[in-house]
Amino acid sequence: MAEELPQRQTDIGPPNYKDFLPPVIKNNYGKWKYHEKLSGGSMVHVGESGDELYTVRVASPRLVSTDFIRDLTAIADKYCDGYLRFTTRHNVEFLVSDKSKVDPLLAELKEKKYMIGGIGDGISNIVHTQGWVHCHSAATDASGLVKVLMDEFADYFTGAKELPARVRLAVACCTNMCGAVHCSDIAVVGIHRKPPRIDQDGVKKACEVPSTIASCPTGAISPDPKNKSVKIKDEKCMYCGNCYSVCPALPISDPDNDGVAIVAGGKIGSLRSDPKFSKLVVPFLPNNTPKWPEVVSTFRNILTAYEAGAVKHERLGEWIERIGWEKFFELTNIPFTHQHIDDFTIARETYRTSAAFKW
Amino acid sequence: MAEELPQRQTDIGPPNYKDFLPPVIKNNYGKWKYHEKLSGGSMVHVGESGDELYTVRVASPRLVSTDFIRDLTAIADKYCDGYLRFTTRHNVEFLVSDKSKVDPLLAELKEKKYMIGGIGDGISNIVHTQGWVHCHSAATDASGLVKVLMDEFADYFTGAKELPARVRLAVACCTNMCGAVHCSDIAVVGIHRKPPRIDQDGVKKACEVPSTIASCPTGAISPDPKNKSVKIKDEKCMYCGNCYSVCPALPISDPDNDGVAIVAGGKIGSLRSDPKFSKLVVPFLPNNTPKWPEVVSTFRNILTAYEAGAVKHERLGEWIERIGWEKFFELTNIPFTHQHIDDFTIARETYRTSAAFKW
Amino acid sequence: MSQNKYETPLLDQLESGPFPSFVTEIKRAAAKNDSANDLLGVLERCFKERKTHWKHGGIVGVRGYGGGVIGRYSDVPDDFPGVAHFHTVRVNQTSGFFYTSKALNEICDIWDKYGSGLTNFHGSTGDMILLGTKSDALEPLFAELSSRGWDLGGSGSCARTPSCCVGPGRCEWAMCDTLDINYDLTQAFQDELHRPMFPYKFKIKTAGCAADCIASVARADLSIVGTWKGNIQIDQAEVKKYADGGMDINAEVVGMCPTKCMSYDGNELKVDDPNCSRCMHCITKMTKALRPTGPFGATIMVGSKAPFVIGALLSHVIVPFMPLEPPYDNLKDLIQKMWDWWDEHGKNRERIGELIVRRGMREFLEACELDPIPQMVFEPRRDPFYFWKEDELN
Amino acid sequence: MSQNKYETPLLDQLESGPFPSFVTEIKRAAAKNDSANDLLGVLERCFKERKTHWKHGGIVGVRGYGGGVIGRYSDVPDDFPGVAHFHTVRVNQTSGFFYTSKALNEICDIWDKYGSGLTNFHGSTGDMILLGTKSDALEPLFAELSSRGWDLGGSGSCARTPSCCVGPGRCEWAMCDTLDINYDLTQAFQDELHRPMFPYKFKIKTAGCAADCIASVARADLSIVGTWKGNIQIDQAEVKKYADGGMDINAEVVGMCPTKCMSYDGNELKVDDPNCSRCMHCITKMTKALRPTGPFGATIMVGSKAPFVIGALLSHVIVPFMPLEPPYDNLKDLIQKMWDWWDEHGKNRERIGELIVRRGMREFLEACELDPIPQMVFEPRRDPFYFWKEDELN
Ligand code: SRM
Ligand code: SRM
Ligand code: SRM
Ligand code: SRM
Ligand code: SF4
Ligand code: SF4
Ligand code: SF4
Ligand code: SF4
Ligand code: SF4
Ligand code: SF4
Ligand code: SF4
Ligand code: SF4
Repeated sequence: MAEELPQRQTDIGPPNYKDFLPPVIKNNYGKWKYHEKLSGGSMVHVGESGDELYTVRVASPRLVSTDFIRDLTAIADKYCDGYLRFTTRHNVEFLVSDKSKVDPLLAELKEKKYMIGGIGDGISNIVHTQGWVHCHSAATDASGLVKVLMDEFADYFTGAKELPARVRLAVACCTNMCGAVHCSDIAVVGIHRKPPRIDQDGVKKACEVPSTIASCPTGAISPDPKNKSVKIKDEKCMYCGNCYSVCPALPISDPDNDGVAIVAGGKIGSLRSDPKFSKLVVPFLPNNTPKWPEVVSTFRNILTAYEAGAVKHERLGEWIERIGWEKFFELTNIPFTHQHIDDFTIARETYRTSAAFKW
Repeated sequence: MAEELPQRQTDIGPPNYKDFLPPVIKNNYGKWKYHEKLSGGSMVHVGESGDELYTVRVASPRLVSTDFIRDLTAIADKYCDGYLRFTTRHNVEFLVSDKSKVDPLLAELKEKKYMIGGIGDGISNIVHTQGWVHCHSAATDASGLVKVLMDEFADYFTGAKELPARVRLAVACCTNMCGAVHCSDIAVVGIHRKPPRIDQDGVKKACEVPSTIASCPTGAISPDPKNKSVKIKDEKCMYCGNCYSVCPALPISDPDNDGVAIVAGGKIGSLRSDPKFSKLVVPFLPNNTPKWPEVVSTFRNILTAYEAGAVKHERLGEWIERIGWEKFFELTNIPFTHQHIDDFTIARETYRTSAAFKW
Repeated sequence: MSQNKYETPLLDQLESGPFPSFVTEIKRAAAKNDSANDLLGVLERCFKERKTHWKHGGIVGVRGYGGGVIGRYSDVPDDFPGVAHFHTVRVNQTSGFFYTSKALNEICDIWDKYGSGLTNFHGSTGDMILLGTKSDALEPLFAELSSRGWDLGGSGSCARTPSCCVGPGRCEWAMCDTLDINYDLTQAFQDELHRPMFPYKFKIKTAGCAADCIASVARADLSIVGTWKGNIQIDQAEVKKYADGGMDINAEVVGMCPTKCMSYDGNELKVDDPNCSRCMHCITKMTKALRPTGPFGATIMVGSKAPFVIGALLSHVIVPFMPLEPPYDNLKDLIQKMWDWWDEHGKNRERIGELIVRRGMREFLEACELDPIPQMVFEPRRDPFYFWKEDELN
Repeated sequence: MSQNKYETPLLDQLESGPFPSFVTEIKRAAAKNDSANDLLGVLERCFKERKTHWKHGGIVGVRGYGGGVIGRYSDVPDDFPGVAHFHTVRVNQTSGFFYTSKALNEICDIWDKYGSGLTNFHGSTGDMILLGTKSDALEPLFAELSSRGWDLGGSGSCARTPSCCVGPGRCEWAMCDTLDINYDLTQAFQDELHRPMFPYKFKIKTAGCAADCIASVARADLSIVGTWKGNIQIDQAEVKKYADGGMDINAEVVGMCPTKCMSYDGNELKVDDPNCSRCMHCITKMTKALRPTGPFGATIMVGSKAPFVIGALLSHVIVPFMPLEPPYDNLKDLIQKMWDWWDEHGKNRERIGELIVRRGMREFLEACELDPIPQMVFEPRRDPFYFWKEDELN
């Protein structure tokens, strides 16, 4: 790395997006008239001018090598004059201006085993996080979960099967929820279930006691001056791992007690019903690596019930609210436990203050 | 009072209700088949046996003299074999077993200027409280408000006019809400708007400082040892008057700043929609005694909009939720102010977390 | 016997109009009673000055009871000596507010003798309120009342007189015996009613169905609401009569069903019972055609109250269905368990609903030996911030 | 150039199946890069032991910037020296994630030179994530990137790279210029993005309409959501085509309209515009027939975030309609006002949404010089426990 470096610049921000728009977009910018879905992985947008823009979408695992990107750019060069984009769910979109190139593009993608799809009412890519690939907070892995779930539900991605509406999945590897777990149709979140262990010596050596105490959102940590360490009130700890971020001598990982919770019924758009938070469905499942079979079967279970029960255009959370959560638990056979009942900041709003419910 | 007294008894509870039921009720107890409304103030219940029980209802101001009761019992003796009851909204019900006595009863009641009504979809009696007649906490009077409101809406009581559904009114003279204000269709609640004044001498003489401090729900009161008195942090005081209950040297009444707030949209039953809390509609109106014209016209305003907009069987709160609160404020022309936005324990649940709303 | 001795120009304006006038009532009492007369005077002053003239004082009551009397004192006793003391006495009403003329007349006579002659029929908790008497009248008044079969209601930190809707006494929808449950509980909890032993007040209200004509869901620490487990029985002939009578069944009934579990094709009305939430709407609108069928019982809910200190609460479901037959031991056991828990953990002036919010449903349910079920909540929690117990972990 | 040097029996099971495999991707990078190779090794161990092997360390970054790099260290550096340091670099994506092959290839080349060759396209805030490099590679990497027009994203207590939906670039429903707003704000707030100056992070997301394809309402401290003020324009001929094409318009559109402001008699589709809440459902289902009409602008919402510490928040409306034309000064003024207030009152690690919950909307609105209007709430408050200011009193 001793070679000569170019002059660094600061505060320049990203390149102007205008430099990356294909001509058909520049010409029809803000003047699109309608779009039509052509297949599970392709659609056309038509401008008021009559111009057409074809989009072909393929899945990406998001955690990709530079070679993966180079493969994409090579294809884009071949069919799209080098124009491509990524979606907000990390899929790849080839932007084709020339209708005649759509089928050859699809053929090449198929041949190269790209997973084409993600458009329309089904399951698109899973918003997710770092997991064991990169994060110290992770109570589970993200990429692994995404892989097994997307394999399982491939048909809903490719369009081979449709669902009543979009079903947005997410994975977050800890309760910081860097994935969009808190408002997803079905999602997994990694959880710890035991307070951190205190490595007295380690704390003395490596940690700043005041900032460790300050890191705890519930005030569970107090000083232990005798040992130049800290004490943790177990019954106040909500296993968030914040203290471990600040002080590595407070490890919280515990393979037998770490695992995931499953939430469902969230949504983000304001269509039909207001945006909704996801709600707890399964409080704990173990990290059965590498395939998390219990997680996959729980997703399948929920999805099957939804598919059977929902009406067209009804999101998962809308379906559950229509039939009632008591019916949801009945239909999915998921046990209802103390963990399901809120005891946090808005608990009272979740209690059933009505004499009307189903059996 | 020196005369001889009967032997007192304790813990006997009330008399057995069975001793007060007319024979037709005993015979058809739990075996009623249906009822029919006959007029704004009369209805018949029919037993599976075919037996009929006629009910004639009249309004009571609730705050009544023993002579008022004696008038009622005289009528009950004449038409009902002495059987009568009160409703949960303080109306009086004559229980008539003999159909032929219904019309003469109605005639006599009319002649004696009883206000007959309260049955069916309209405005029944107003649940209310003590007010200036008896309570030290009262920021307004209750009986006076009830009188002017019931006079104003008499037609909806008698059945001369109907509403889309029952409209339940309530009055409470302070935020303790001894009336059912918190879940009523439209209601008034007395409010103070200034912290208590501290009569230093009085506190020293008449009050126990620790219990005065403990009485404050917001922790606004602290000791003032120098003066053997207390201090009040004005910005923490929510004007509840609790401290005044405990320490009369902390008067909170302030004629120019006391007054009432108006809430609307609550309901209690679980029919159609879940029970609902009332919501703030007008944050403050003055105590313009003896007729509170601003209160009466606000009620009228709300009722008029409801009557025009609601569909049959739709309660006021259901109508508002259907059209949206933004439309409610538009239709009633009531100004929306900072006071309407929650900043208390569940504030966040009231914020509009949706991009969908009306103009 | 006194004449009205005050000029009351403001109050007089409240004597006209169709609704019976409380001013007239006070005047009627004032014609015979000095205290009532002074009440008129002080009330006129309140209307004039737009503020109350009452203050709290020491606790008053009858021997051996800790509740039932609300002590009240005028802050202008010199001007209105008749109301210098003006306590109210709360008397247990009967179940369902049923009376005979004889019983009421007797009470009126006693009250004219010992009090102001003014009353509230009834207080908003449900008691008969005898409004305004002096400290030294309390014992004789109580002796007369109790010897004739009447007892006091609650106040302070004790149970309050339970109350209920008219129920099976006069309603086709009563699915539990509100009158009897109410009477039975009132008798069973005499001690709790009369001697403050709780952290705060405790109210019980029983409604025969989800219409909740006693407002139990909004105004009782324990709300008992009749319900059913069977199907809705439909009499199609009666349905036809409603239609013929001009009812728009689709608009008024089917379209307003919250679960959309009804259908009507102009001919036959159908209910998909497993999806009915038993809200009572359709039944109340077509009482001749629709009927709930057994088993009958009640939904048990806890915790409603007025807004202090954390905001108003509605009661929430803790037992979706409880069969209720005399002697109601299942219900009493449950009540005892929740009281024990509340007694142990409740802070001074903390209602049971507030305690549940503070310490969480889990602890409450465990104390009551109730298993969690989805009917207890509108929806599960949003976050994964729950606590685990040692025995649930690996 | 290294070969894969670890046995990875668990990870290998994640290479088959239709979805592209991240394991295969790591292997591809590992074939050329030691760090990627060690990542494979440590990840296999994580899968085996079912726990993470990363730890937090000191803050790392590039000169003059306070954010943009996430420092990460292995807790088993001796076993996997290639990932002893394994920092990620966040690089501003373009508005709408539009790229050219040329630009991407350039980035790949730079990254192969200075990092592991692994990336996330994209991070869930929106940045390009360059995954895994060492402390001493940061400066040269930044020099290469910035000289080619790329800059770093945010981390720590600074603004984060704003992101947006594809908007007018390829969507018929975009009612504000998401791409341009996003670019403009990113440029305008370079200082806030690179130098921590806030109590905590601040995210901005812009969606062209209420479908919210960028999840702004759930994941941004400031959510900008395109909307319109005019009516919905209806092309009845196209409506007919949808019907002819087999769409059950009453079930799929009219019946799902949340405000019930639509009607369709089999012939004509009608919208009662004053009662439309602009939810977008009907428009998205009948894109050829229905069209919003101007004025166009955006609804401004604030405060969404993940669940720590007080539970997750969604953004809520603070300006129902704001016209948005370059240079967006009205929007920038508003942002500056809310930042000033947050700066002054926010505690360390307190997001703006949490601060609003803690101190109340009134103070926030006054700081932003916004008047209260009903569109800001689902419903007014329940209790009368509001505070009065001196100048509002008599
Ligand atoms: C490409 C993308 C925007 C981008 O800038 O990248 C996009 C593009 C479109 N969305 Fe979206 N949405 C995209 C993420 C989202 C998200 C965000 C997310 O999933 O995290 C949402 C919010 C989801 C939620 O509510 O939870 C979203 C909610 C919608 C909706 C509303 C769905 C609903 O009914 O609730 C529509 C309308 C529809 O489906 O009819 C929509 C419709 C569309 C349309 C049809 C708009 C148009 O006319 O072009 C676009 C093609 C849809 C398709 O993929 O079938 N898009 N869309 C995103 C694709 C992600 C992916 O790879 O799958
Ligand atoms: C990389 C990324 C996940 C990913 O795989 O995509 C990520 C990774 C981390 N997030 Fe995040 N967050 C990422 C998007 C999010 C999002 C989603 C979003 O922005 O739309 C959220 C939820 C929305 C929100 O902001 O609330 C999110 C909520 C958090 C939180 C909780 C913040 C809170 O206020 O509750 C933390 C905790 C913290 O700030 O200390 C956090 C902290 C972290 C840290 C920095 C953990 C730490 O303390 O070191 C993670 C570094 C992981 C690593 O090893 O590299 N991350 N984080 C995302 C950023 C990529 C990018 O720049 O594009
Ligand atoms: C007499 C009384 C019970 C008692 O024990 O005293 C009573 C009696 C009846 N109620 Fe009630 N309700 C009585 C207070 C209530 C209350 C409590 C309250 O107002 O504080 C409610 C709850 C109100 C709420 O939800 O806010 C109440 C909600 C209902 C409902 C449900 C109304 C709705 O659609 O929301 C019905 C059903 C109906 O109206 O079709 C109902 C129906 C009835 C029926 C028709 C039941 C029957 O078959 O006998 C009774 C005659 C109704 C009438 O007055 O038109 N009753 N009813 C109460 C009369 C009070 C009064 O003087 O007006
Ligand atoms: C008499 C009555 C109002 C009436 O005119 O009917 C009443 C009157 C008083 N109530 Fe009440 N409450 C009455 C029913 C209620 C109700 C309604 C109910 O029971 O259905 C409520 C709301 C429901 C609830 O319990 O939450 C109610 C909520 C309160 C509160 C607030 C309690 C709370 O937990 O938030 C207080 C304050 C207190 O307890 O110190 C209170 C306190 C009081 C006191 C004792 C004020 C005091 O500190 O001295 C009032 C005495 C007034 C007086 O001068 O006689 N009263 N009080 C009602 C009792 C009559 C009866 O026994 O039948
Ligand atoms: S969700 Fe938690 S573990 Fe996963 S990347 Fe974010 S902070 Fe790290
Ligand atoms: S894990 Fe979280 S809650 Fe538990 S002690 Fe650490 S910082 Fe506090
Ligand atoms: S509402 Fe307040 S003022 Fe009225 S009776 Fe109850 S405690 Fe007294
Ligand atoms: S009025 Fe209420 S809030 Fe104010 S100081 Fe007194 S007790 Fe506290
Ligand atoms: S609550 Fe039900 S049972 Fe009781 S009176 Fe009302 S309608 Fe009848
Ligand atoms: S009781 Fe309610 S939910 Fe059940 S069928 Fe009737 S209206 Fe529908
Ligand atoms: S948010 Fe609206 S404008 Fe943006 S891409 Fe999605 S549908 Fe189109
Ligand atoms: S935008 Fe939504 S509210 Fe408006 S007409 Fe369409 S479906 Fe109805």
